[in-house]
Amino acid sequence: MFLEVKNLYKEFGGVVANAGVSFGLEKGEIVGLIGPNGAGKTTLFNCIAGYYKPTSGKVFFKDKDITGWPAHRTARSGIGRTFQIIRMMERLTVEENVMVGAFCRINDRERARRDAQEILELVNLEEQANAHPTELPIATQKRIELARALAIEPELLTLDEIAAGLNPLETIQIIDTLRRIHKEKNLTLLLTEHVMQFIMRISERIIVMAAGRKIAEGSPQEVARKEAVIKAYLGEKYAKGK
Amino acid sequence: MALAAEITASGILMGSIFALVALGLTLIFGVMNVVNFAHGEFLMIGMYSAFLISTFLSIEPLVSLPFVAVVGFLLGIITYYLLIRYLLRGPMIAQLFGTFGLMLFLRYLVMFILGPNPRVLHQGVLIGKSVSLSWFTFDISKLAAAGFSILLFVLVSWMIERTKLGRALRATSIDAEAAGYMGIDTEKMNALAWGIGGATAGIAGGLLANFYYITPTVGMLFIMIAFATVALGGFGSIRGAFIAGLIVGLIMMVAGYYLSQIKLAFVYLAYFLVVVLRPRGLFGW
Amino acid sequence: AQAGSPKEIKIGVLFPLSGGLASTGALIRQGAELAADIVNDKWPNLDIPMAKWEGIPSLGGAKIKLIVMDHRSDPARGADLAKRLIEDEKVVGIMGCYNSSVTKSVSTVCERYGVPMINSNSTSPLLTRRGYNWFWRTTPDNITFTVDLFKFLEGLVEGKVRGVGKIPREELDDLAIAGEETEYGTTGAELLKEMAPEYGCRVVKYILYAHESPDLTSESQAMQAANPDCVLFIPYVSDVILYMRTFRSLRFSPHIIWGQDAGTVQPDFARVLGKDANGVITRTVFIPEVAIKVKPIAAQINNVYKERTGEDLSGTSARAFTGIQAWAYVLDKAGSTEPKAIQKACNEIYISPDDIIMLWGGINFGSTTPDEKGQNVLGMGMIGQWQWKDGKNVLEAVYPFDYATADMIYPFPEWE
Amino acid sequence: MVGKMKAVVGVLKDTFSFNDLPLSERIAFAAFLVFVFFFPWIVHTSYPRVVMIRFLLFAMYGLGWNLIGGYGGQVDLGQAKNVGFGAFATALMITWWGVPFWITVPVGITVAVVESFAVAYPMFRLRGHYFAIATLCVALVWQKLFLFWDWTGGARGVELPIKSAPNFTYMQFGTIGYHYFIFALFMAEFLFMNWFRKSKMSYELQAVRDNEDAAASLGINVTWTKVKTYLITAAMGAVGGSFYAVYHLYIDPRCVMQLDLSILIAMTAMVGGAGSIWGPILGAAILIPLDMYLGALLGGMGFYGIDFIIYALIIMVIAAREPRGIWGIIERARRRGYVLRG
Amino acid sequence: MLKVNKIEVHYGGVPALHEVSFEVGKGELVAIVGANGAGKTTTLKTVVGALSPVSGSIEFEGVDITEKNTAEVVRLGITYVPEGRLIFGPLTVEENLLLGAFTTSTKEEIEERMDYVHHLFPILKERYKQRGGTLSGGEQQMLAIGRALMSSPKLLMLDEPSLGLMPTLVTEVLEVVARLKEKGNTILLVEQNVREALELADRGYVLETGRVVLEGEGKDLSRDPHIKKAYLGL
Ligand SMILES: Nc1ncnc2c1ncn2[C@@H]1O[C@H](COP(=O)(O)OP(=O)(O)OP(=O)(O)O)[C@@H](O)[C@H]1O
Ligand SMILES: Nc1ncnc2c1ncn2[C@@H]1O[C@H](COP(=O)(O)OP(=O)(O)OP(=O)(O)O)[C@@H](O)[C@H]1O
Ligand SMILES: [Mg+2]
Ligand SMILES: [Mg+2]
Repeated sequence: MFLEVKNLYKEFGGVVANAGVSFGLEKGEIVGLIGPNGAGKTTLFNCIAGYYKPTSGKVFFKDKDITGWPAHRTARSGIGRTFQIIRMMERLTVEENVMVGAFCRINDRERARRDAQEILELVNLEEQANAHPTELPIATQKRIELARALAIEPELLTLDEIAAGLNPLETIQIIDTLRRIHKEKNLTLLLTEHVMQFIMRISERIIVMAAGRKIAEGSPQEVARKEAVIKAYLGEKYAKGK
Repeated sequence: MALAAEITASGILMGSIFALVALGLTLIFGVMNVVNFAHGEFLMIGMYSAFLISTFLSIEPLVSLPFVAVVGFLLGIITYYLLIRYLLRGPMIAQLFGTFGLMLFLRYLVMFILGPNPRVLHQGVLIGKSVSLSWFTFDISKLAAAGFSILLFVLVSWMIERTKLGRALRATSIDAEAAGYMGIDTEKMNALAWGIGGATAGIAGGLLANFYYITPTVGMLFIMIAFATVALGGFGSIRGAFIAGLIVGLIMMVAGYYLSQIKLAFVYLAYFLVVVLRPRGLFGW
Repeated sequence: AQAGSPKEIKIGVLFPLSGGLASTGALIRQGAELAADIVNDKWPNLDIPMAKWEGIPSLGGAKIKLIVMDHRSDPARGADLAKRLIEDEKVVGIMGCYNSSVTKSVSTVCERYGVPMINSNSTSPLLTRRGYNWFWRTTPDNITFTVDLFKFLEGLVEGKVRGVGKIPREELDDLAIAGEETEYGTTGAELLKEMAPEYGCRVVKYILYAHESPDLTSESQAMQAANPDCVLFIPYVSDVILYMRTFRSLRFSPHIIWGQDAGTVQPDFARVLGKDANGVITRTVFIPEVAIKVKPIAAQINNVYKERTGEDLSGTSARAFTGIQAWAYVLDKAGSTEPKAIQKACNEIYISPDDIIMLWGGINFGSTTPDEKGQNVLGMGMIGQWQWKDGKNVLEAVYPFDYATADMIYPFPEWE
Repeated sequence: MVGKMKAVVGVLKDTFSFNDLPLSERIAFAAFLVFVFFFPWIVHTSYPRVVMIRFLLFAMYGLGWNLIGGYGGQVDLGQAKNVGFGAFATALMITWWGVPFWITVPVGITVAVVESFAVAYPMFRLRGHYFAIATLCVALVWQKLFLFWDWTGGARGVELPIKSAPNFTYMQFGTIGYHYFIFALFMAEFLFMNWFRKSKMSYELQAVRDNEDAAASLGINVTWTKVKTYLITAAMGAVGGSFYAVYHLYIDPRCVMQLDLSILIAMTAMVGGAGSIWGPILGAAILIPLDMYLGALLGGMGFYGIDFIIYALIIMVIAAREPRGIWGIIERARRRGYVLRG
Repeated sequence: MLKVNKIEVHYGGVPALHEVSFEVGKGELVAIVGANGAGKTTTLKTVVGALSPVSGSIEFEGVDITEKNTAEVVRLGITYVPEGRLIFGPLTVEENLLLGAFTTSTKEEIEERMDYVHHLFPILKERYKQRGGTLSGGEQQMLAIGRALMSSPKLLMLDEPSLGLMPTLVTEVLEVVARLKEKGNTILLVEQNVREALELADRGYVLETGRVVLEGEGKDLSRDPHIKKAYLGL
């Protein structure tokens, strides 16, 4: 198994954000993670990437136990991520933001710059290379996050609401970009998103969480038909709309 | 045993006075999150105001307290509008050197106008009087200052934690933009915080004048202690500052008794150790 | 005088004129300026020789010009300013610096440049023990003052002090020492501690304290608990004021409270504490009451000073006065502004006791001990006591015994 | 082998090349270097030379502080303790054992680095104001200890033995000699900074400054990056301290470990503009002469504190008008449209 | 009610809005749509006084508010739900909500609205004493909306209220908006759910690179071929 989460618990004071989540990813998969607000998705991402120490449970990545590794270590071992609430290095330019990512692998400034430029092209940001991120619209900043995460050349990329705030056309564009990247870079993607046009289209498999637990798993079509999922998450209207 | 009681008593007494001295800073630095190196100078101006008002108008120093509070309030407001407002637009470090400049400015302005010589208040109902218990002699003026300290702390912490105004103040310091969207006039809130901070510093100065000497440089004796107190208590916590004040007072008394020369080092060390164990201070956010 | 002698002789004066010692600096400045004015102008009413000079006689009446600078108690700044004074202002010599630490760094510069420096106000014994060729000190150092203290205590035991009978030794032999932790305070306190046993005294409490301390309660309590007969301070002014107020609030009154000059001798100390200063004794080099009685010129100069500043001369300002006076005499003797000539003059100078305002035997930098260099051997200390009379404090002499101007208040009065 | 050579050449190139900077800056800096180099021959009076030495010393302090404070965004108010370590190491070793200056420097650096390492980990759990106050407290604890300890000279300080100048073992010279001495030290530190600002570490540090979570997601060990920087800053402070000792030949804990020194060092970098290589130089060029001349010209005039009042007013005006320092003005003029959000 | 007249807004000299004009009538629900970076947020921020226009004017109920600061504008009755939530992180959910009611006074009103918000977003009640900053992204968005509902604005401006909300809640929030409108509230809505927003709205404006390029009835716009192509990808 490429990534395996085993019976993961995470508590904050009284709040149990993850209550025994288990699932696995195969290499090269694109897996969507959905669930109501506060279901524990971001918390789960944070546990995988080492921002939180799980209360109990294990995380294996490429058969290594990475539970409790600090964030920079998981990043170096090949897990890239973006943040739901954007985190920019605002005093660096867009290009420099991405270069910092490239420095994770290489020590050569010029090569880092070249890599950064390539990646920016990949996500259609080459024109904004010398701007400062906070001058740019939020959706653009999300793409910078994506570029930055790509720069460390991860094998697993976890994307937290990368399409939030995009209109339907832009959503389609980002799906294309992600698919292209997925193919070119031979990535494994784990995404969470509330925009259904996005998640249903891009995911090969979907995991549904609610109240800190996994409640369903399967192909997008299967999941969308499940009573529990409709009730807890999608709503009648969405189900009917389909 | 009697010794322990004596040291504890004077530690608590001085501790509440340190807390009083730090109260204004708790508000400005702790709650509003602005560094103010000139806090000691606010205190000093409070002391001078009390001295000048009481001496030249021949009023009882306690009666002059409201006037001193007004002086401190105005000083705070003026400082805010002329300086701090602009500093807030920059990074945190700008506050540091801006208020450091203010500190020098106020200190030497007073020296320029009133001269460098120390002064002391001689007339007043509290001055020079003590109550003696078998094991300890209380200086009444210190006792009064400690009493005011508790009173003001209760008042200010109630204001910050329970009232709408306090909520607005905290909101302003956390995110001025968002506070604006709530309809809070952030400029006014900041100015008010500085005004109240200045007023409490003024009152502290007015009370200190009853038992302390007054020189233009007296502020520098207190500023570091005040910073350590606020930080030890934890940012945003008014109660924390009071308890921290007591702790600082006790440390100073015990260390001062046995190893005076490095008693301040113990205070700083205590801050360092506490914060290493609890990065947010004793009661901070 | 040679042809082409200068019209003006610049002397660099370095003192702390800001920060916590600003008020002390102010006193020094006033004393020094008065001396320079007396040398430069005609003062028919003063019976001191230099009042008739109108400039330095052997230099064709050249006037002394003081270039005063503020070293802010910072040794580095003192050294930098000394370079400015020496090289840019082309001063003939330097006078300064009060804080012993700054005196050290400035004298190092002077030594480097071969420029004479006369020190009037620093009392750390070490300063004249460095074998420097360009450093002289007019004021007695702490050793003299400390010996004075112990002689005074012995005098009390022997019944030599005016107005006090024989005091049993047991009433005086437990000492508490509180020194301010700077160069001045530390060395002063150590000296006291070292010399106490020689005079049969015990140190029951030894404290070094920080003058930046916002509170001195526990230090006072610690002293009180040790139950000493004498409390001996080596303080600056603000901290000793705080001590006295704390003593009062603790109702702590030892038999003797003595201060090693700097803090206790200043007019501010007496003015600020008012009645509370009553009975504090201080070592000093100048007491106006004595001056009036035994030294007419001192009284005259004290009057001029008082006219100018509204206060009597104090140990602090009188020493600065004498420092500049020594400079004037040295220059006159040298007859030249060449450093070598001044060096020679310094080493050979003798100023008669009649010419100075101090009770000293005069000024001669012969050094009292072999490892010393440039120390005035004729200096002498005094001990005065603040006495509250008619609504103000008067510094009365109690030592040397022959010069006593009033009955000593003994013991230190109980607090009301 | 070839790879190694290439890396070395790369480092050297980065150290000495200023090609990435605009021509105007390069010209201005060259002019500055020429000016400083010939300064003792242009100006023959002593005080300006002394001020120049102090300026170079503070520019150097500022460059060092700029690492942690500017590039790292950690407001360190305890640099004086490192200056003190350097100064005391040099002063004590020279007075006790007559050890040559150049051997005392690495010792001073080692002391500063080891101490900084010991306090760094707990300290970097703190952020913002907390960190600032903690650094300040640690530095004050050291000052108190040095005042307390007898074996370091306590409050009495340490006087270094005077040697006949010029003396290259104990580095004692006339004013001109010291000028070139500090100029060389300054240049060494400046070139190091020139290399540093282009290095991987500089980018990582700035990433950490701007957003620690994001930095960690890019494989940067946040704490270690800060600690490393803190250590380099400490080392640079210690070098300045060593110079101070042989320059003034007298030190005590009040002059080399004072709170005011820490703040002045931070201010030097900030007034000029933190996080830019020119910032500390600009800041020192403004603050030091201002302070030294106001003090010398007005300090003794008898108006108490007038020099401080003017100095303080100027600082306040700079802080209020340009909270990002002088360099902020220049940068903003250059990059119109970049809106700073505070 | 709100009249925006040819406002031009710059960021440090770079123009973001060019002569943008629009109107919101009393009781109307007006939607503004546009691509990323079109200037929607900029427009709302300018109205609320957080940015000031270089030229042009803004009028609210006949009062010129162009030069007024945010607090004044909010006091006049305009409430803004900012993009990016801007929750007071260290404050509790309760305190955040109470701050929303800063401009209103009576206890009863506050309690009543608090109940309404709790009814709308039950999770906020559960998390009453939790610090705002530790809420999940969607919970924060609920808090931001709830906070705005604590005031009684004459004009409510919502900047992408559905951002990060789960589908059931997106529907619900849009329903709430519709209900508010029915109750007579005036609303200015910025949404990326272009179709739903326009269908709900009385009128809509389309912003592109800082210019109003289209305006009209909401339903008409949602069927406009340009919209379909440029925003819905159909
Ligand atoms: N530091 C914390 N302290 C207390 N509770 C927390 C903390 N962090 C998260 N929680 C709670 O844990 C729960 C899960 O949060 P999480 O952010 O993982 O949700 P999510 O699934 O990502 O939701 P969303 O879709 O809204 O982003 C939430 O109810 C949140 O309030
Ligand atoms: N702080 C800023 N500094 C400089 N330019 C800015 C700033 N904020 C926004 N801009 C620019 O102004 C333009 C309009 O941005 P705005 O945020 O108003 O767009 P928007 O329509 O709300 O987009 P989004 O869908 O991302 O919310 C964008 O091109 C953006 O780059
Ligand atoms: Mg989430
Ligand atoms: Mg927007």
